[in-house]
Amino acid sequence: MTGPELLPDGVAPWTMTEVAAHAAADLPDGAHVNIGIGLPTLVPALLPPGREVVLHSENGMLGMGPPPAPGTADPELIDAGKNLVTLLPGGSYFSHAEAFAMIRGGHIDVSVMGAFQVSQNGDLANWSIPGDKAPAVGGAMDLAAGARRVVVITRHTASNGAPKLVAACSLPLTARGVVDRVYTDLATLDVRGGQFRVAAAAPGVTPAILAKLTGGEIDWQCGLRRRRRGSHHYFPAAGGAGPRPVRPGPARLPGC
Amino acid sequence: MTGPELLPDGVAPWTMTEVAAHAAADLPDGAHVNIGIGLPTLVPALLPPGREVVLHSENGMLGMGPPPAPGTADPELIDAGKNLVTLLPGGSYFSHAEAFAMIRGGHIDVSVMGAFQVSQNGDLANWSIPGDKAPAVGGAMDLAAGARRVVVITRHTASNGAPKLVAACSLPLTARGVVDRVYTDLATLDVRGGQFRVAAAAPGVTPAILAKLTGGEIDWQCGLRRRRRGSHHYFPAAGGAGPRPVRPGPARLPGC
Amino acid sequence: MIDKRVATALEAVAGVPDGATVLVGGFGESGVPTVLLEALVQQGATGLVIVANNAGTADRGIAALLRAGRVRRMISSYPRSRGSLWFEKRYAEGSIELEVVPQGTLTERIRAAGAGIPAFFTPTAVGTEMAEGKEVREFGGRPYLLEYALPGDVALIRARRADRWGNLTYHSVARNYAPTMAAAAALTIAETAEPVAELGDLGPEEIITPGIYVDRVVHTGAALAWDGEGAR
Amino acid sequence: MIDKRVATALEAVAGVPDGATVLVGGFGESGVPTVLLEALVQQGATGLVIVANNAGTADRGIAALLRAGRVRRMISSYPRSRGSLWFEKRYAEGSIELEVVPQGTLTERIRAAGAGIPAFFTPTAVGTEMAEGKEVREFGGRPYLLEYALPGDVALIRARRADRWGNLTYHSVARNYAPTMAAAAALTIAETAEPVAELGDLGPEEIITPGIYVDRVVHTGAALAWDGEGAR
Repeated sequence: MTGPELLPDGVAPWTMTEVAAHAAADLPDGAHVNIGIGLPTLVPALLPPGREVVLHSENGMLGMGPPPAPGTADPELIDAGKNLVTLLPGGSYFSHAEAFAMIRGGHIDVSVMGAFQVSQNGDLANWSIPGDKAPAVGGAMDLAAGARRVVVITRHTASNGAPKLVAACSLPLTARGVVDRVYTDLATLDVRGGQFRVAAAAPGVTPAILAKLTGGEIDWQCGLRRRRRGSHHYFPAAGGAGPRPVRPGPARLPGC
Repeated sequence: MTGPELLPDGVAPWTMTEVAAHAAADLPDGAHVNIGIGLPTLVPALLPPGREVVLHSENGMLGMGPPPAPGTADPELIDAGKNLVTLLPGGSYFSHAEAFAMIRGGHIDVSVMGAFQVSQNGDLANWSIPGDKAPAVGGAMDLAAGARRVVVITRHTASNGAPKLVAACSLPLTARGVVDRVYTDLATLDVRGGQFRVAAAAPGVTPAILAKLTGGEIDWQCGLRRRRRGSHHYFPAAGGAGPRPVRPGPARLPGC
Repeated sequence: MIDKRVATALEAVAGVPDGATVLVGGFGESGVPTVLLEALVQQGATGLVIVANNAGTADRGIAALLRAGRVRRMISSYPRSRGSLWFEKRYAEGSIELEVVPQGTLTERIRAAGAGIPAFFTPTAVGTEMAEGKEVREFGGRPYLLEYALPGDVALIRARRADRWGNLTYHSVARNYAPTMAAAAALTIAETAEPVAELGDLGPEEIITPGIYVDRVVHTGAALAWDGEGAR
Repeated sequence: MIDKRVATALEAVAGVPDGATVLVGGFGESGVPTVLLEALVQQGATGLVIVANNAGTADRGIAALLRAGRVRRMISSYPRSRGSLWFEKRYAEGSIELEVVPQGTLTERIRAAGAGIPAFFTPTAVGTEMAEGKEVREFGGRPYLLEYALPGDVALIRARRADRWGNLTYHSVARNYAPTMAAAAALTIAETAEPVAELGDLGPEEIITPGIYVDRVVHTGAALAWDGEGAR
């Protein structure tokens, strides 16, 4: 969580569970969603009741379920983070190549990822930091480039207080111009038009406070206007029973 | 069959069933083989007893079996020529895309095809003739380009007496430099070094007769030498239980 | 709740616009979504680009669309086959355009569209008249052609079974183009021969097309019948 | 008669030459052909190029090869993972080369090798340091990278069941890289968790990897055991 020593009195940052719940609330019914390693793994358990979201895992599975009850684990049945999981009725297995064809082919509605840095033009840095023992990239670049919508869950600042939402990333990029929304402990921000547009803010967070803790340009008014229209829901109930439109464009907010 | 009016006394051309039997005898045990439309369809029934060859069909099947017994047909279960077939134990179904990945990826050991023309450098023309109502190509170009070995079954000359084995094809090509062996009613010929090399000839066929009925260059001596070493078998028993060699080259005859 | 089932074939093809590129499953008459194609004739969309291995037989399948004058262009591997009378008629009278594509290149172009690959190199058709105007590049000393992804606005396919998530299984070689086309279209519609299954009835190792690729399923009960002479 | 069964893992890996490129199935510890990898250590081949998602855990799997000093180069997506101690040691001491590849690009390069596609364009990694030195081309206004097929001399994979033709089925996500790698190597060797089936016991809709892609199968009985803390 963003260090409280940096926060003025009266600011009550959200817990990371609350942040993950914001992301969970925004996943539309019927969406096919990939959940990244780290904070995103909090999301599935926080889906609102009745929300049917199909979880995708890079190692070849759709319909991924929660961790197994004690004593029932299948040791081969793991998620992309190598944790034991289960499969829900309706789930299916397929090859790694097919799992990534789904990703690259734009079939994943939402990719929920962690981040080291997100820039105001949507660049994402989440795979490499100085001091890594050896490079390792995994599926992050494929997900960031391929998912129809990329959202990030992160603490608003790094543990040393440095902004993670920045004008330009200094760390190696995962992909350029892909992040649609960032959920932090201080705010929910849409990345549009070269700005972070505030869609929601934690109690007590003011424009001045957010500006101080953010490296990139913030648009507060636009977000407020949208927020008054209500809720975290960022696109009209797509997926589910309704047919996808013919040649859907990327799922994005209408302009502010 | 090559028109008897063109043949001198004493020449006894093979029947097309005998020709297909030559091709069948040359298919190695354990080979994965694609059988083309037309004359090649005679081949499977003529395999020597005990020869286990796995038949591939472009529409998504390995282990294709003979036509169904009357009253047992599955109307969806057809071969690439749209004829009713069966599936043998060990057979499998897969998508069209996978069937052609097998072909293009060099997994088909032998493709047995018909031909309008074959040139002395192995060019194949078998998909388009003047006067076609509309173009149609099917899988011929993929098979010709992708199979590890391409063999052709054809009458030695066209119905008007024109050579089908030619110096250069005049009809639209299916692929360049791909044909390894041609089985005709007059001879079995390897296509190597820019020549048709006679591996076997029908009773009474002399060099002079063959030269007259063939448009391309013929090497008779090389073939005879090989023939004395015996048989139609053109490569040592590959496939079957034995492991494939690491990085196999194309399966070809040793030089004459 | 996810529920991709619709009640009728006409509902299933609702919204297919004029001018759409429609990928149609099937090889010969095996796996052709004939009921969806009949519904599309009824629905009325015209100026269509049809991508399919063949061009229909007699008055059935794609031939019904050709007969009704709804096809502007065919992209096909083997349009001229036994009984493709309406294709031959429309082609002869010059009322449809035709792009003939080698079968493996056709399937791979569709596969590429579904897999996010905009273009790839293939050895097929190098040195033939089908290579005319195409980019050639050598890899390892061998020439290859550059080919492009072929996406659809709509895919019409036939499956054996489905569930409400849109998971599909197939029957023998009737599978052919369906799984590849399902992934390559913005709107994928499947008709099924057997009634829709309960979620979980199709096992995780048994599902061939995961529901992520499928938008609408309709149980039509249609499967090929064989009268001893020809299909149906 | 076709019979791809061999009696022991050591027979199964016979003939793998020094310097071979070996595709190794598995993701984490799921689906790793540990018995074949142990046999390969025994067999003695060295100077190997190993293509795999990870780089082995503790002393198991690929880590056993790394420990024995048999690996010249790793091509991997995520070599540095929990417990990949031998990889980290060999990499730190500079005794192995490393090529890191985004996971989807790795799988697609292997798929391309099996499918006869020498090269393809992908959106993954555009604009990142992994794109350095790579050809970029725009399609439809979006930039893509050219990536090349990645074939193996040998593939080592683990399956659930096999028959004498080499047909394979898998267990849940232990399938991962195996079907793709099976098609991409000149010599494909599968170990199976369950005894070899009679021909026909694996149904035609059930087979995931057709035997055309497989050269040798050996029943090792190996499957992952779970002790409540970590795999095996």
